[in-house]
Amino acid sequence: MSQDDAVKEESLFEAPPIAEQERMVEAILFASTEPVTTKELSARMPHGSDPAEALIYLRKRYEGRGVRVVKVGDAWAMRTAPDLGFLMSRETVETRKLSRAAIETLAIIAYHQPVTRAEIEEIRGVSVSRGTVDQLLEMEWIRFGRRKMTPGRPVTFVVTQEFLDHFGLESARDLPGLKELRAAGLLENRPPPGLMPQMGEGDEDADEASTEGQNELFED
Amino acid sequence: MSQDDAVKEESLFEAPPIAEQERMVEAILFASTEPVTTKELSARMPHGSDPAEALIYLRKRYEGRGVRVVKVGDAWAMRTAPDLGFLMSRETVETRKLSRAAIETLAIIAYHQPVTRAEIEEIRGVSVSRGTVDQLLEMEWIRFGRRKMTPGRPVTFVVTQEFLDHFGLESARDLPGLKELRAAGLLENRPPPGLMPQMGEGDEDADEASTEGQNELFED
Amino acid sequence: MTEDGFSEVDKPSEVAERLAAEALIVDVDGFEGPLDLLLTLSRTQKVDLRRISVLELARQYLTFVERAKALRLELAADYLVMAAWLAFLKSRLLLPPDPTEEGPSGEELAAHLAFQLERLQAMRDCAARLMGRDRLGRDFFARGLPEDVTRLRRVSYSATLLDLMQGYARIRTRDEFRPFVMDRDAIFTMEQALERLRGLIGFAGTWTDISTYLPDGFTTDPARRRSATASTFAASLELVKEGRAELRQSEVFAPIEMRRKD
Repeated sequence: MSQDDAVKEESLFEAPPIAEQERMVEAILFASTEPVTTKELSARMPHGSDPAEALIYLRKRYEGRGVRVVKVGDAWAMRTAPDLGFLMSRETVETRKLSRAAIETLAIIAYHQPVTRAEIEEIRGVSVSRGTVDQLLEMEWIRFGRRKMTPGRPVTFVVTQEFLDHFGLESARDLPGLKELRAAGLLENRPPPGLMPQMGEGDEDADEASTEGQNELFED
Repeated sequence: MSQDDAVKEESLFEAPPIAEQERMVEAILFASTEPVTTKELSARMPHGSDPAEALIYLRKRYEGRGVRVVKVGDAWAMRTAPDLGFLMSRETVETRKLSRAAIETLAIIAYHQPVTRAEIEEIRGVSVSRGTVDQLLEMEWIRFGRRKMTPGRPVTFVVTQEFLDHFGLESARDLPGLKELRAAGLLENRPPPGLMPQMGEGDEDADEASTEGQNELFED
Repeated sequence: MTEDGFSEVDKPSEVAERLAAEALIVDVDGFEGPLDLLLTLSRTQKVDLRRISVLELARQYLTFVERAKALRLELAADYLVMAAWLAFLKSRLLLPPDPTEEGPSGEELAAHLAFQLERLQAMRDCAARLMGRDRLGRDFFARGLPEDVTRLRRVSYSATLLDLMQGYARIRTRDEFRPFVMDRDAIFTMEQALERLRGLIGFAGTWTDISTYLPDGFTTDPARRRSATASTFAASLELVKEGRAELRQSEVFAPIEMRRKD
């Protein structure tokens, strides 16, 4: 505490008391439909504020209430409690029906991310149609991740904050069953022991190779 | 109280405890786009609920908080506390779509960085207006890079960390190549989302179609 | 007399199985590739996927393909590729291992197939669990009326990654026939590299990283560097071919080194 005070005295304006900071975080999160990062909170709150600490109090305060403070990736949001969903009018736009292929592709990206198209195809045993990836990108549930450091440097896909928000996940680590799958070795990228039919890849491979040549020309 | 009990016994299902009703009112007010009347609350809550009473508790709970329960005409709403209005100033940014010239210039910088103005013009085939570059500089999506070791030592442009953050990229190298764009369905003969079917787009379409044919030649 | 008339214990299930197989054939369009079909077939074994009999599965799949052929149904090529591979796997599993045979054993291949099926099933289960979660806009809700306190009006320009990529694609596909003048001065030809190396090789009696032979002005700019690296490498191969130099590389991606051969 005394150290905190010393820090505070150093700054020109004293940071508001933590209870006040809690009110501020509450107001900001409340007013926004989108999750707000702690960085953004810091930027909007008076100098010297500590939104992370305020969030601890705020989260506790809303425990068990009709509205909750939830973590979404590295951001925070207020959301109604799921058990009260039945009270809400369903005027909200029903999300587009996702095809089975899209749902599976989404799950594979979520559980295996960062994952390349070839890896998705290896797991599903069929080629991934353009429309599927396109749809998930447009919904902003997936985005491009870092390129793989494997030959061809293929792009990867990862899930987004919108994905986490939509499914009420704090982070991709909280995906249901993730630990069990990992323990069972089902998230490993086990290479086929030679001679396996390369399912769903077919001409895609040739494609990738030629892409690479182009990329090289483009990037620099 | 005894009268209340009598009322409850009359209804087939017992009304939820008042604390639960309070949660319900809280969730409904939070998620509603409009202020909600007690009549509407009654209609949405389980039979026998008393939203007026729940509102008294809820109002008290939010006293002095960053968010308040307020009466608007004969309806109820939740609003951020007026003294915290200064925190909301960032909420009022007006977003405008970046112009086509700016997007193209930005794309070229991202894919070809470090790149000089002359090179951008070479690629776009038209001169780049000062305004466009200034706008991108001001948005902090591009910045000056090293000077080129060519005659005249022209300045170059590169993209910034802000750019990467905005577009959800980890590095400029993760930008997809043309082949990958096509695989993701982004080079389809199809207007971008948000600019779906509109009248008077005939020309645009013809453009895209001829583009498509050229793609084939370009990529393979 | 059909054999269906005999035993009351086994036959019904067999009939059911056969009906199921018929249904599979009719529905072949409903499958998402051979792996999906294999997964569906494997369910008839009614065991944990980890204890599945791959041999039995291969038999089922091949029977399926045979029947489809008999019914003159057209199967996509990848179903036939899988059939051929399963026939190969079946023979490997049935015949005693040939010690001179290269490559993975039948058991290894079978284990990998079982792994693929288990993994696909696991992903399906995950997808179902994911979609079954409480979801934003269905089970829980965001603030319905985001507040904007009209104080500061700042104009912010936005663009999405899609805009950016579409913009780029637009330019690149429009311009492809135009020669890129700026690209040309970034090229160091193999002839130039060869000439340069021929002059320098006389001094290199010790192993030297060929990247140190890149000409001045071609080492910083990535495009120029790449061009010079490629041509220098090609030129070094040419020198080796001429018997004037030796090349070595300790491992993949390690520096390539060259020295004069006397």
